[in-house]
Amino acid sequence: MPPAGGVIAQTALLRASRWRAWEPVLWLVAFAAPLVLRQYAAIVNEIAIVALFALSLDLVLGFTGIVSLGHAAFFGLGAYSAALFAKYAMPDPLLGLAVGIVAATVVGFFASFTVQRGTDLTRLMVTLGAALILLELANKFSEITGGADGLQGVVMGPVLGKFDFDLEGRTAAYYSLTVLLVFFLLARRIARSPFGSTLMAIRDNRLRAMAIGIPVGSRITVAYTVAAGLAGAAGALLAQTTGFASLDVFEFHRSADLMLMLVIGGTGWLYGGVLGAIVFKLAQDFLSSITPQYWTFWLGLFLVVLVLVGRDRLLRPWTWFGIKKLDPRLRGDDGL
Amino acid sequence: MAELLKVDNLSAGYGEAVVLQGVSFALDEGATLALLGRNGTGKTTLLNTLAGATRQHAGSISLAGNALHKLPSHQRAAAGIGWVPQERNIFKSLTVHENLTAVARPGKWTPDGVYAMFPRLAERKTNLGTQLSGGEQQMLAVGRALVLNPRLLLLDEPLEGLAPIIVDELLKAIRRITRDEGLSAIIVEQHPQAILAISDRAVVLDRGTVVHSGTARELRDDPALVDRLLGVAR
Amino acid sequence: QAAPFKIGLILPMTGQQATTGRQIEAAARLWMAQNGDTVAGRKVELIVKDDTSLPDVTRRLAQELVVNDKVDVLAGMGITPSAMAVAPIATQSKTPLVVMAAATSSITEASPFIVRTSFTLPQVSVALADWAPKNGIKSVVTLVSDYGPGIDAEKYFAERFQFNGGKIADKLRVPLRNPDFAPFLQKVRDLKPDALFVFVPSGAGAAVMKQFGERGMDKAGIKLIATGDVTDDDQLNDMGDVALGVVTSHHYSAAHPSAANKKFVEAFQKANKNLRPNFMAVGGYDGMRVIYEALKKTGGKGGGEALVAGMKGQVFESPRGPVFIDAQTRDIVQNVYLRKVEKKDGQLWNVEFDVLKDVKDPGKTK
Amino acid sequence: MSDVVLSCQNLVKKFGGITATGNVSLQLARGARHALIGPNGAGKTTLINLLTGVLPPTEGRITLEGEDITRLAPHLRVRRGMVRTFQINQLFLSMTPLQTLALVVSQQRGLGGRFWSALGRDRAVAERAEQLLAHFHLAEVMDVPTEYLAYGKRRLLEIAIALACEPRVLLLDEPVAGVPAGEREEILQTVAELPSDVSVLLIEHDMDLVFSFANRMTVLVNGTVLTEGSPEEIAADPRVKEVYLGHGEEAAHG
Amino acid sequence: MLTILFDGIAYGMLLFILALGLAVTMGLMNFINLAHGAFAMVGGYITVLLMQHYGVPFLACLPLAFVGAGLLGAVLERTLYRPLYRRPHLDQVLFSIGLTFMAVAAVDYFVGSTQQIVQLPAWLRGRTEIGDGAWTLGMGHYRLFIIAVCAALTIVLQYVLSSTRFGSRLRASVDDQRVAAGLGINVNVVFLATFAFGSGLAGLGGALGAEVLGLDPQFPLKFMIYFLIVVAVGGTSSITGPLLAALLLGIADVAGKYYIPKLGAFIVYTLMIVILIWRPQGLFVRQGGKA
Ligand SMILES: Nc1ncnc2c1ncn2[C@@H]1O[C@H](COP(=O)(O)OP(=O)(O)OP(=O)(O)O)[C@@H](O)[C@H]1O
Ligand SMILES: Nc1ncnc2c1ncn2[C@@H]1O[C@H](COP(=O)(O)OP(=O)(O)OP(=O)(O)O)[C@@H](O)[C@H]1O
Ligand SMILES: [Mg+2]
Ligand SMILES: [Mg+2]
Repeated sequence: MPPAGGVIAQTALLRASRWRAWEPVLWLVAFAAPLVLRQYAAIVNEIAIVALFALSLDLVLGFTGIVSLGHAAFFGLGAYSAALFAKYAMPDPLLGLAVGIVAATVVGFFASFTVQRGTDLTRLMVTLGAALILLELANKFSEITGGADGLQGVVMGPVLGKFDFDLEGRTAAYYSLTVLLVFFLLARRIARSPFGSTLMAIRDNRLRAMAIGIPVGSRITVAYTVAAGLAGAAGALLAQTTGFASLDVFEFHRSADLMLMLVIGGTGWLYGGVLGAIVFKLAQDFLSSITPQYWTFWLGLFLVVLVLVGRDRLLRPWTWFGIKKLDPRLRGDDGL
Repeated sequence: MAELLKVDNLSAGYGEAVVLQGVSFALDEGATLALLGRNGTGKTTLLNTLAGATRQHAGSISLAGNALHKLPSHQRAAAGIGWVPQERNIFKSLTVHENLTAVARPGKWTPDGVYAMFPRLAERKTNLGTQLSGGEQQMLAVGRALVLNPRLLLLDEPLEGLAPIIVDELLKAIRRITRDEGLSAIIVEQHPQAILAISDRAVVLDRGTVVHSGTARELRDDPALVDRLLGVAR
Repeated sequence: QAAPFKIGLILPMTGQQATTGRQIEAAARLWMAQNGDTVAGRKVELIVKDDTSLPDVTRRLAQELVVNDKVDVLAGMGITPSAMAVAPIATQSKTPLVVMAAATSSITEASPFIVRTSFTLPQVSVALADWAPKNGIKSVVTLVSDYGPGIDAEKYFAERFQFNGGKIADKLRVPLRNPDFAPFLQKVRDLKPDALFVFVPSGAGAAVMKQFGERGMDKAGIKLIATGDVTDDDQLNDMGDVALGVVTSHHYSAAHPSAANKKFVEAFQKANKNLRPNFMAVGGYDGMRVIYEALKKTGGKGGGEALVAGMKGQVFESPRGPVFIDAQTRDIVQNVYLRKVEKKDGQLWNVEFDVLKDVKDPGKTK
Repeated sequence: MSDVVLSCQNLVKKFGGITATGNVSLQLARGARHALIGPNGAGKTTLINLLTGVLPPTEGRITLEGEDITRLAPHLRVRRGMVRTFQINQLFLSMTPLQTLALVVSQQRGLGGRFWSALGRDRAVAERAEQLLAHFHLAEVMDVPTEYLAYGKRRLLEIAIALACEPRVLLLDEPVAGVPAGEREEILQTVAELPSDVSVLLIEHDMDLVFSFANRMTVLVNGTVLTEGSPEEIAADPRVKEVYLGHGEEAAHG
Repeated sequence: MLTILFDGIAYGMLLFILALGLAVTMGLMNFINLAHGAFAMVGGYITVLLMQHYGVPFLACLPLAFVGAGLLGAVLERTLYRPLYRRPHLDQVLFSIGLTFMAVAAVDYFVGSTQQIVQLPAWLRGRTEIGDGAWTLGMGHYRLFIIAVCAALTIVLQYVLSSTRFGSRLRASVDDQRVAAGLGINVNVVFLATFAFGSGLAGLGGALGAEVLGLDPQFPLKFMIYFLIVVAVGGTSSITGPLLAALLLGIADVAGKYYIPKLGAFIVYTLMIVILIWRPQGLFVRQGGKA
C-alpha cells in the first residue's frame, strides 16, 4: 500500500535541511561588507563575534530548551585564555583560538551537570551565579588577570602568519567572519541531523524523549559542552581582535544582551542569533550616536514594539518554513 | 418542554482557520444531545465554542433567550454553561478540593455532593491536580462542571478512561440529573451505543458541518445509518 | 579654511557610570562656550560617543573615530579598562588620548600618547595618610571597594600611614556590587579604631555615611575619613546631616576658594540646571584647556606628536588650583586638599582646610 | 532462559501517605497478550511508571529477560526493548508527525547520535516512517506540527511512536482512549499482529476490546493484585464484577 | 553576635520586600516580569520627590508609593502586559527588559542620573542597644521598622492567598487561562488585580529600600539579580518560600561578610548554586498530598 521506498517522506524530511536561496546571499553580503563599507569593518567584526556567541546560546536554548544567563562565563573564559596564551605563550591567533575553545569546552563539560535538572528559573540562576563567581575569581587573581584594570599587553601576531591586524579592523572582520562561518556550518549540520532532532525532542518533551530511548542527560551534556566551546571561540575572538581582556567579559549584561539578541532574532533556527546581533548592534550604534544619553529609551521602545507587534511580522515577513505557525495568541479565548 | 439552547448558523475556529461552518441545532430543557462524528470533525470545537474558548466568526447562540455569543467566556458560566473539556484540564497547582471550590457557584451541587457521587475523589481531596490517576481527573472534571450548577452541561468524551462500573454510574447520574433536575446536556462520545441509550437527540458532524440531526432513537435503531455516518472511511 | 579640528570624546553616558559622562561632557561644552570654538584658525568639533563602560566598545568607537572621522584627539575614558583598551590605538595611530576620568596610576604608561588631566587614587590617598597621624588618629581600619582603584587606595594609604607611625587594625574589601554595608561597619565598630578610612566609588558613598551614622559609630568615637569620591560634590548636598564633619582628601572641591573656581562653578551651574560640578567635571574642563593650548602651540597644525609635545609641561591655574602636566610622565601634578563637610547657606560643601602642594602620583615612583 | 520476559516482585510505591502500589508481583510471558484492568486509581499507570523507570519504586525488584533493571535509567530500558505509551499524550509539539517518527526510527536504529548527516538522509529510516504514517492514518497530516492536530490524531501518533521503537515488550496505557470506535479495533489489531515473541501489556477500560485482545488478565485493586487468570475466569469472577465490571452490558461479553 | 543576626534578618527582610512583588507576578502569575525593578524604582522616586519637593512625611509616602506603583501597574497591565501572558517566557523577558530600559532612560531624563537620598524622620534614624559584651544587640530603628512592615505584609498576603478563594482562582487562571475562563473565572480581573497588587508591592519595596540601597535610574538593573535569587531559591509557589529564602540569604550574607570578609562576594552566589543544585525546584516548594 505505501508508495515505494519512502521517497515522499525522504524529500519532505530533507526539505528542512536544504540551503535556501537567500542563505549564500546573506553570507556573500557579510563577506563583502568590510570591503565595500570599509568604515564599518570594526562593527562588522563586533557583530560577527556576538553572532557566534548568540549561535552558541541558540544551541542550548533554542534547540535543547536549556535557558542560560551565564553564557558570559564561557565567553570570558575563552577571552582570558586566548589573551593569556597570546601574552605568555605565543601570539598566533589560530592557536590562541584553539586554546580559548578548549578551555571553555572543558569548563562547559563540568558545568553541564548543573543544568540537568530543575526549572527554567533555577537554570537561569545557577548559570548566572556561575558566571558571577568566575567574575569574582578573575577579580581576585589580579596578578594573572590584571584584575579590574584588565589584562593589557596582549599583542597578536598575524593571522596565518600573513595578515596583520590593521587599525581599520579589516583583518579582524575577516578573521571573525570566517570563524563564524565555520562554526555556523558546523552548528547547521548538527541542528539538522538526527542528533539535533533528539535535542529538540528533549526540549519539547523530556519525559517522552526518555521513553523513546534518548539518553537525555548525555545529550544535554554534549549540547552544552559544544555550545560552551562556541562561546569560548567568540570570547577568544574578542580578546584577539581587541588585544585586550577585562572583567566585563564575564558580566551579567553580556549574557543578558546576548539573550536579547537571540530572542529578537528568534530561537531555534540558527539565524536568529546572527540576525539579532545585526539588528541589536546596529540599532544600538545608530541610536547611541544620535542621542548618547538616552538611546536606551529608544532601544527599549524597539524591544517593546517588537514583542507587541510580533517578531515574525516585523523581521521575518517571509515564509519558507512550510506551514506557517499560528500566532499563539490567536489560539484560545478571544471569543466575542 | 421549553427550548433551552438554540445554535444558529454558527461558524468558528482557531485564529484564521475556520473549523465549524454553518452549524445549527436546538435543544430542549432537560434533554440530552449526543454529539457524534469521526475524528477531527469539530465536535470539541463546537463545545469549546459554546464555552467561549474559540474564535467565533459568525452565527448566534442563545441559551434560555440570552445571546450567549455576545458574552465573554467567563460570563457564560454564570449564564448556565458547565464545561468538561476533552483533555480534562485539571488545574495542576490546585488540590482536588480547591479545583472544586475555586469555580463553585451557589446551587444544589456542592463539593460534598460531588464527593458523594465520586467517593474516590473524597479520598484524594488534598492531592494536587496532577497527582491524580487519569480516571480520577476525569471524575474531577465532571465534578467541577457540576459545582457550577449549570443549566447546560457540555461533556466532551466524559466516559473516556473510566472503569465500566463508574461508566454505568455516571450514565445513570447524567440521566437522573437531566430527568429530575431539568438540566440539559450535550455529550460527545466515540461510543454511539452507550450514549445514544441515554440521549434524546443526536447530531452528527462531518468536516465541521451537521450531516445528520434527529432523535437518538432513530440512530439507535438504524445501525446501517450509524455505520454510514461514523464508519471509518477506508 | 582648514579642516575642522575634531575631538572624539568617548564617555560612559548610560549605565552605572553615567554621571561621570554627564559631568565631563557638560564641562567640555562649557569650556567651548567660554573659549570659543575656533583655535588658531581651526574650528573645533566635539564628537561625543557613549561606550556604556564596555572596554571593547570603547575600543571600537576609538577605532571608528580615528579611521572614519579622522579625529585629531581622543578624549574621555570613564574607567581604567577603557583607557587601557584604547591605548594601543592611540599609539598605533599616533593620536593623543586625553584621559579625563580614569584614575588608575599605570594608565599613562600604556601609551606615549596618553595625557591625564584627572587624578590618581594614590595621589589623594597619601595626603590623608600624612594628615591623619598628626591629628590624633593612631589606628585605622580601611574599607575599600574590591577593584583596581580601591586596592590602589588601600595600598597607598596603608603604606604611608604605617610609615608615619600609624597602625592599620584591619583591611576590609567590599564587593563592588554590595547593597548593604552593615556587616563591614559592624566589624569596624567591634574593632574600635580611631578612624575608618573609606574608598568607594561615588554613588555608594552616601550609603556608607548613612549606615555609619545609623550604627552610632561616630558616637562610639570612630572618625570617618575618606577620599573625596565619598563626598562627591555631585551628590553631597542631598546627603544630609550624616555627611557633616567627614574629613576627606581630594584634588578638587566645588568650594575651592579661588576666583577661577567661582567663575567655573557659577557658569557650570547656570548651564546645567544648577548641577554642581564635581571632580570629573574639572577633569574634563582642564582636559579641554590642555587640548586647546596644545593646538595653539602647534599653530593650528595639529599632528599627534606635536600635540602631545604641546601638552607636556603645561602649567596653568585650574579651578582646582595650580596644576601642571609633568613632561616626563604626562600625568597631572596638583595640590591635594584636606576638606571637611560643612554647612554654608543651608548647603553642604567640602570646605578645604589644609593642602599638600604639588603632589605627584606616588604610583610612578616605583 | 525462561519464557517470562518481564517480571516484578513485591513492588511498592508510596506517594507521601498514599500507597499507590502495594506489593505487586506480576509476570509477563513471552508473546503474551496480557491485560491489566482495575478501577480508577487502582495503580495501573503507576505500575507502568515503575516498570519503565519513570518513577523509582519504594521497594521491590524488576527483572527484564532475567536482568535486574530496578535501578536502570529509563532510556536504557528502552534500548533493551521495553517501550510504552502514555495515558496522557506525551508528544513533541513543535515537530510534525513525519519528523517525530523519523526521529524515533533513527534513534531506535542507533542513529540518534549522528550529527553529520541530515535527518532523513537514510532511506530506510524514511521508508519506515512513511509506512508508519500510512498505517496510522497520519499521512495526510504528516507535515502539520503536532500542536495543531486534533486529539484523535495525536492519540494515533502516540501509539505510532511506541511501535516505531520496535518493542520487544510493549506497555500500553489506555492506548485507544479518544480514538473513534471504528479505528480502535484496527489499532489493536495492529498490536495483536506484532510478532509472536513480542509481549504486550495493555491497560484499557473498554471491555469489548480487552476481552477480544487479551489471553491473560490481571486485576489490580487499590494497588494490589486481586486476581489473575484467563479472560473467561476473570469475566466470571464475582469479585471483579463487584469492584470493576459492574453488571452493565459490557460484563455480558467474554 | 546578636547584632549581626539582627542585621541579617533586616537585610533579608529588605530583600524579601523587594522581591515580594516579583514572587507574586512571576511565582503566582507565571509572568517573567523583569521590569519589576522599574516599579520598585517608581515607588522609590515617588517617595523621594514627594519628600523633597512637597515635604510629605515619610510614613505618608509609603502608601502613596504603593498606590502610585500599583496604578501604574494596572494601567500597563491593561494596555501592554495583557496580550503577553500566554506568550513564551522569552518574549516576556524581551518585553519587560525593553520596558525597563525605557523606564531607566525616562527617569534619567526627567529626574537626572544622580543618587537620590531619602531623609528619614528622626525617630527612624536612631539606634537602641540592649545587653552588653558579646551579647550586645544593637538595633537600628529603621531596620526594626522594615522587619515590622515586612512581617505584617507576609501575614496578610499569606492569608489572602491561602484562605480565600481569590488565591485558588488566581492559580487556576495561571494554570489554564482558557479553561478557567470557560468555568466562570474572570481571568482578566483576577490578573489585573494581582498585577496591580504586585506592582504596588514593588513600589512599596522601592520606597522602603531606597534608604538602604540608594536610588538612581540604574536601580532596576542593579538589583534585578537579587530579586531573582530570592525568588529562585524560595521557589515560586508560595509567599513563605521567598520569605525564608530571603532570610536565609540575608543572614548568611551578613554573617559571612562579617566573619570571613574575604569571601564576601562569593557567599550569596555559592549558597544559591548549592541550594539550587540540591533542590532544583527551590527550597520551599508546595508539597502536594498528605504528608
Ligand atoms: N488549537 C487548534 N488550532 C488550530 N486548529 C485546531 C486546533 N485544535 C483543533 N484544530 C483543528 O480543528 C479540527 C477539529 O478539531 P476538533 O478537536 O474539534 O475535532 P473533534 O471532532 O473533537 O476530534 P476528536 O474526535 O479527535 O476529539 C481539526 O482538523 C483540528 O486539526
Ligand atoms: N504523584 C502522585 N502523588 C500522590 N498520589 C499520586 C501520584 N500519582 C498517582 N497518585 C495516586 O496513586 C493512585 C494510583 O494512580 P494511577 O494513576 O496508577 O491509577 P490508574 O490505575 O492508572 O487509574 P486510571 O484507570 O484512572 O488511570 C491514584 O489514587 C492517584 O491519586
Ligand atoms: Mg474532540
Ligand atoms: Mg491510569
